Amino acid sequence: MSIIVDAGTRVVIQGITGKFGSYHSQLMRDYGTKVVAGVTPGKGGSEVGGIPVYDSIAEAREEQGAEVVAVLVPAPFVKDAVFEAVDCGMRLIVSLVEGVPVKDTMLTKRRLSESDCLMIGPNSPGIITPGACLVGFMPGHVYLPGPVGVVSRSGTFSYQVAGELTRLGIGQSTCLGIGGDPISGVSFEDILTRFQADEGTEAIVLIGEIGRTAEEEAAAFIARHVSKPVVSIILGATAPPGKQMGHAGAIISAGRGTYASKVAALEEAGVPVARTATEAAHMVAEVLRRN
Amino acid sequence: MSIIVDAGTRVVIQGITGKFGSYHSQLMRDYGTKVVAGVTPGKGGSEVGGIPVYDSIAEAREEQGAEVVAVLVPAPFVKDAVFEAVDCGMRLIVSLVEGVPVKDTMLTKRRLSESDCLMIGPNSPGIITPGACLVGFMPGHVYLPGPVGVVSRSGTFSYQVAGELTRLGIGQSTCLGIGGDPISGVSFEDILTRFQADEGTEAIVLIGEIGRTAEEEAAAFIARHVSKPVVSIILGATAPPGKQMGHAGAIISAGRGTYASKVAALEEAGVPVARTATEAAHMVAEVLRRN
Amino acid sequence: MKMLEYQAKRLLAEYGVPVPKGVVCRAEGEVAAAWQTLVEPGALGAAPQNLVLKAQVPSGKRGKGGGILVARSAAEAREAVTRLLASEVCGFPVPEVLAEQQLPGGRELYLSVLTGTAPSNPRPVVMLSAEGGMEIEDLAREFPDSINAVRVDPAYGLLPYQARGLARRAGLDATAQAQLVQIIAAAYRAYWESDAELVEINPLTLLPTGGLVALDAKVTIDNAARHRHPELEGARIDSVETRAAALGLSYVELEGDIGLISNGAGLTMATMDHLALLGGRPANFLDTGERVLRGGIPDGLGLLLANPAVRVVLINIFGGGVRCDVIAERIVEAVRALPVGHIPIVASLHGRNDAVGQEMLQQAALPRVTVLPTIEEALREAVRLSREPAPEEGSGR
Amino acid sequence: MKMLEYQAKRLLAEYGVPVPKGVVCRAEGEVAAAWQTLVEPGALGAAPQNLVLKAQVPSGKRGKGGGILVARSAAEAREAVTRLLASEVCGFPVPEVLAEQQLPGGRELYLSVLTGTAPSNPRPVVMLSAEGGMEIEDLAREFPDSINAVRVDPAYGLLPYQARGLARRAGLDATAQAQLVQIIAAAYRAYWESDAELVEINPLTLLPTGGLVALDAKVTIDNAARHRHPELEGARIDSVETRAAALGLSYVELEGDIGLISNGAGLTMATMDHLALLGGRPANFLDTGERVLRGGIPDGLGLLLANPAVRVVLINIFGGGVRCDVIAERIVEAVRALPVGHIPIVASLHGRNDAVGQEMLQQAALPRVTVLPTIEEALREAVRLSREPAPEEGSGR
Repeated sequence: MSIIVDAGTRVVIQGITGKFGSYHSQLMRDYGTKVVAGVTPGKGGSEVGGIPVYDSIAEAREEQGAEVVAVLVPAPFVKDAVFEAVDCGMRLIVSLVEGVPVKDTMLTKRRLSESDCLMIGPNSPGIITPGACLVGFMPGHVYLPGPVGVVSRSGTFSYQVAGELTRLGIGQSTCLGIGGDPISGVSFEDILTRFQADEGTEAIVLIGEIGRTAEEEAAAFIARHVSKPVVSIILGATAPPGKQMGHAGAIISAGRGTYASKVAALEEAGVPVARTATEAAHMVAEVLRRN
Repeated sequence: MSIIVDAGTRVVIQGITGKFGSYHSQLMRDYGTKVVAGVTPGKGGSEVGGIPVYDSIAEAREEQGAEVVAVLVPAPFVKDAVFEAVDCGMRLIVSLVEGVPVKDTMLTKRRLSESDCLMIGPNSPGIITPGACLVGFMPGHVYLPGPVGVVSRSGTFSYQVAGELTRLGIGQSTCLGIGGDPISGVSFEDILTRFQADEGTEAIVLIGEIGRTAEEEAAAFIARHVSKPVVSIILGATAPPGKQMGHAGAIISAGRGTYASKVAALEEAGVPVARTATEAAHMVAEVLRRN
Repeated sequence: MKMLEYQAKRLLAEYGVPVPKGVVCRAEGEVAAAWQTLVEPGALGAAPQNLVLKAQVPSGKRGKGGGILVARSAAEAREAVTRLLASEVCGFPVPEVLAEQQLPGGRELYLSVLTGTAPSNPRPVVMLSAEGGMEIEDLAREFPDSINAVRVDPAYGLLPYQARGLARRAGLDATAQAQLVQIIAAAYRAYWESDAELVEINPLTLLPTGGLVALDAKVTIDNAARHRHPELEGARIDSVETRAAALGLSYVELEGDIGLISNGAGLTMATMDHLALLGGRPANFLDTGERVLRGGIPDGLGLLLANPAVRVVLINIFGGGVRCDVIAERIVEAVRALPVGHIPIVASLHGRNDAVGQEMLQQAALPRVTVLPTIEEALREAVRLSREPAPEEGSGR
Repeated sequence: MKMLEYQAKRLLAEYGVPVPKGVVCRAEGEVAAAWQTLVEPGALGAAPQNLVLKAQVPSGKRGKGGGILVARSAAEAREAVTRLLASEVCGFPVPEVLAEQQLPGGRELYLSVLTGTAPSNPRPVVMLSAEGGMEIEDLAREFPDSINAVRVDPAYGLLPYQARGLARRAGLDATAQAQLVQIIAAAYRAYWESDAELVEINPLTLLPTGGLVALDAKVTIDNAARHRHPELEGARIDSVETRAAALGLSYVELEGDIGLISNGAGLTMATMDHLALLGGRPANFLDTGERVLRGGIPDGLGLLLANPAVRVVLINIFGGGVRCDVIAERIVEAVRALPVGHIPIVASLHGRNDAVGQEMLQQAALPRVTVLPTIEEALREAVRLSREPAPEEGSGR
């Protein structure tokens, strides 16, 4: 069991003929993902490694039944790609590129709120249901099918956490990064709701970061709506206040979104907070043993 | 019985301290309308003829329970007034001013589609439920309570039609003008639906104009959804094609929205088309006799 | 407000739409300089250079109306401009002539952005046809499949994927297609930022050298938005219609002999229609709109009496917000201020305070004004007067 | 990208926000002209004229840091500028000094527009406080009731009624209130059209003569949107951070001695946190982001080795899309290209193809590089090395 993507998910790669796009579509295919189409305006009719390329997402949807778009176009073009995907009725957008202007994401999110489409990202590492479907950058061999859902603001660190879980023999139902930008599509709450409802998920790992208040809000949500055990880790315990850590990522200022406030909120919601990936994995093992 | 406004309707006048606004708020009050407040930014705390004035619609709503806004500010400020009214949850906006930029109305309408608020206008003569409530410019003495609903794109000509009905002793349930601009808030269909559902309305007069296709669409709607008798009149039989008649009003071009196409559509829907106001009134009398 | 061709092209060029090089000539003496600027440097290589001279009038049919001439020499150009400036094209005088380099012909496309008024969801519409050079109505009839359109959500504007989707169907090579995407985006921006009702580029021509150029362009600006565009003030066209518009009145000149003043576009059309039913022929459509009290009556009378075709004036007012007694006052003042004349005036006043207003007009006992109690009687009287032989009074116009 | 004060004021002035008259001095010689332009004409009447000289550094605390001086004569001004240009304020060198007319004091307001990031409904937020002149954090603590905010729907922009609603609560007279409405609208437009993350005017001062003036201003532009704003290119601040940003890297200098290169902001923070748990002190935060393959390793090493505080470099990469064997190659190339030096490097490579990558690094047998199988071991080794006494090798820095 899993959330959002599974072995039947049909994916179109927006930007497939770029170096980045063709490389990653190959990796996803190697993992077993049904990459059924690619899109590059002006390259319709060609193919990349046997995958048919179209001029528009609408055509990829029409002709190949694609329902999920992985966005791998350069950052300045992401807004257009996402609007196209929403307008033509795609179910899910996985927006993988970093460096998307925040204003573009704000408008994108406004548009998404008028539709039923879900967006993961931007600046997301993607989503993986181990053994079934990878839409993103995750190193597949690090993952193992199993009962733990992982949701993260960080990309690479979430791979490390998954790797630690796998090292302990603990598999994952679905792992995804909601994206490291100031504004993201799906929220922690959206994903927690789905993990809570998913029969295949027995425990949840939530990886947060300093800055903003997404973790505080997630903690309040967990207290009210999540009965499954949750383990968390917050990155940036030692980051100095007022400094921006990473492209458009974490920034703390003035008591909002500090490490301490996040840890306090989570602990109050009954969520233990680990300090390292290894510690988090061991906490999950413990939690699963108890259940 | 009536639609949209009745004796209990509580109205706030946006732009009440202007010459236009104060004059019309007095006329509406004289007719019996519950004008409970006025709004003019910067004039909050004053009053106009005993009507309290506020700085914002939100305050007028809060303090006087206003639910309907009559917009009487100069045309360049109408967009702002309408957004304010929608944002603070008013039920109905009657936008009376002519000369509102079409782009403003387009954006306004986009905003309205995201809310439950109804807008009549812009460039509407208003709405009147004879003997109960007038929000607009109609000359009240011309109207008589009774069983005929009147919906019109024209302003002054609709007064004439009401006058002809009244001369024959036929009263009106509610009369309103949807506005003469290229883009209007409520459509003929919105109003026809309400007249069809209103127990007090036994027959409907639809006053159309050349240009655009609102009448053709109304005809198709009547054929399917309106069982009450409808009488119509289309203005502009003799207007030369390609010329713009009135501020932002009727323009015919290229077979779209011609007099002939509208008359044909209405007659096909079983709606007789009168040629003059007097003829329309007599047709209504006939229709009511038959029922 | 309809812009003239050169005004429309100037606007589009500011947004990045390629247009032919051109110079506006307002007098014969300016032609030589235009010829030098546009032709002598041989800007288009060794090909023989012609100049196209286009009368700047707001009509789409000026080609057939003799308003477009081609000159192969400076002398021919001077002669053509002189001829055009002295002529009338499609009923308009020609104060300005646009001199443009004649470009080699090529495939012609059609592109426009206009305000879609579908009641349920009014939005800007971008239309592109792989065929061009004819009116959109003819295109729609002859090549309906060639026309593609996208609707734009005004909250977000035209998106690049929409422009690409249109451009893709024009059957151009990759370079021209990419240029077309830019032109579509530029036309949309020009439309949106100028509060236009219509931006039309027709033909949008593919030159043999590969580039796309707007050979002709029409732009109509929403009159109601003019206050936001002081930069477009220079773009007004002087005509009776615009002079009326400047007075806040809607005026359209027609073929008949009954001068008509009414308040509200619908009532004015209704009055025209009714006059026609009674055998009358309106000379114009004059809607005072809400200026019925603010100069509408005297300004309207002034416009009508300046039209030699008018044989009778009909004032048909239905007072809603405005009171008929106040209107009656305005009519009395306006008529008293007129020069003594022989054009009779029929007045019909209804609505708020109509009994008072009618009474006041009667009392004023103006010799040229007839007041009648019902609209139908007033219309019949106006038609009757329009058929009377012209009186032979001493005072001329 | 944080703009300097004068850059921010120039931007805001373009949108119609009133700012004090000022001149930027980059050398002592420019002060005399500034004095003449700003003071000698007695622009503010007969009052004695002072000049305020402000060090242009990207810190909100430069007032306390000695970065703001007042001069009562041309000589004082020259002296002050000379002093500032030679000093360091809040840790920054001072390449530029803004000379401004000193305006008479008055009530101080606070105004800002920033990107609200509430997950469910992220929107621009306009904040106004009737108190100003202190940091917003202090305002929020001391005068929480003085702060009002409105959220703007990005589909429609800030509406005048929203600006009026804010301005009304500032307790100004009608004229100043009307001016405040204009300033709020201008600040919003500047924010939106420049892709800003923050526009802050603090204090927004009410002069005794009645007008509002932006005495100080901060503008931060979204780095990701810089490609849309060539007009802002001149506004970059030169610092290690911006040099790193120009290389596509995120770099923040810290106080410790372990130079850290990692890929991804989260992983980099996690590594910092873990180092701290083990008793280590990172000298910096260096996130290669997706440039881990495109120059991230050599550029990052270059930046770190230029920092004299760094005693050991830790490279902690977790390969997702990128393959560890390719990263290993890059590390080998980069290290071989370095000048011979005594700074040890500890590498931890995990993720895609990690076994191959680790093996390759081992095989390369680089004398200064240690490769360890787990992240924890690598971190421990880096901490250990950071505590060793500095070696006495011949090659200095």
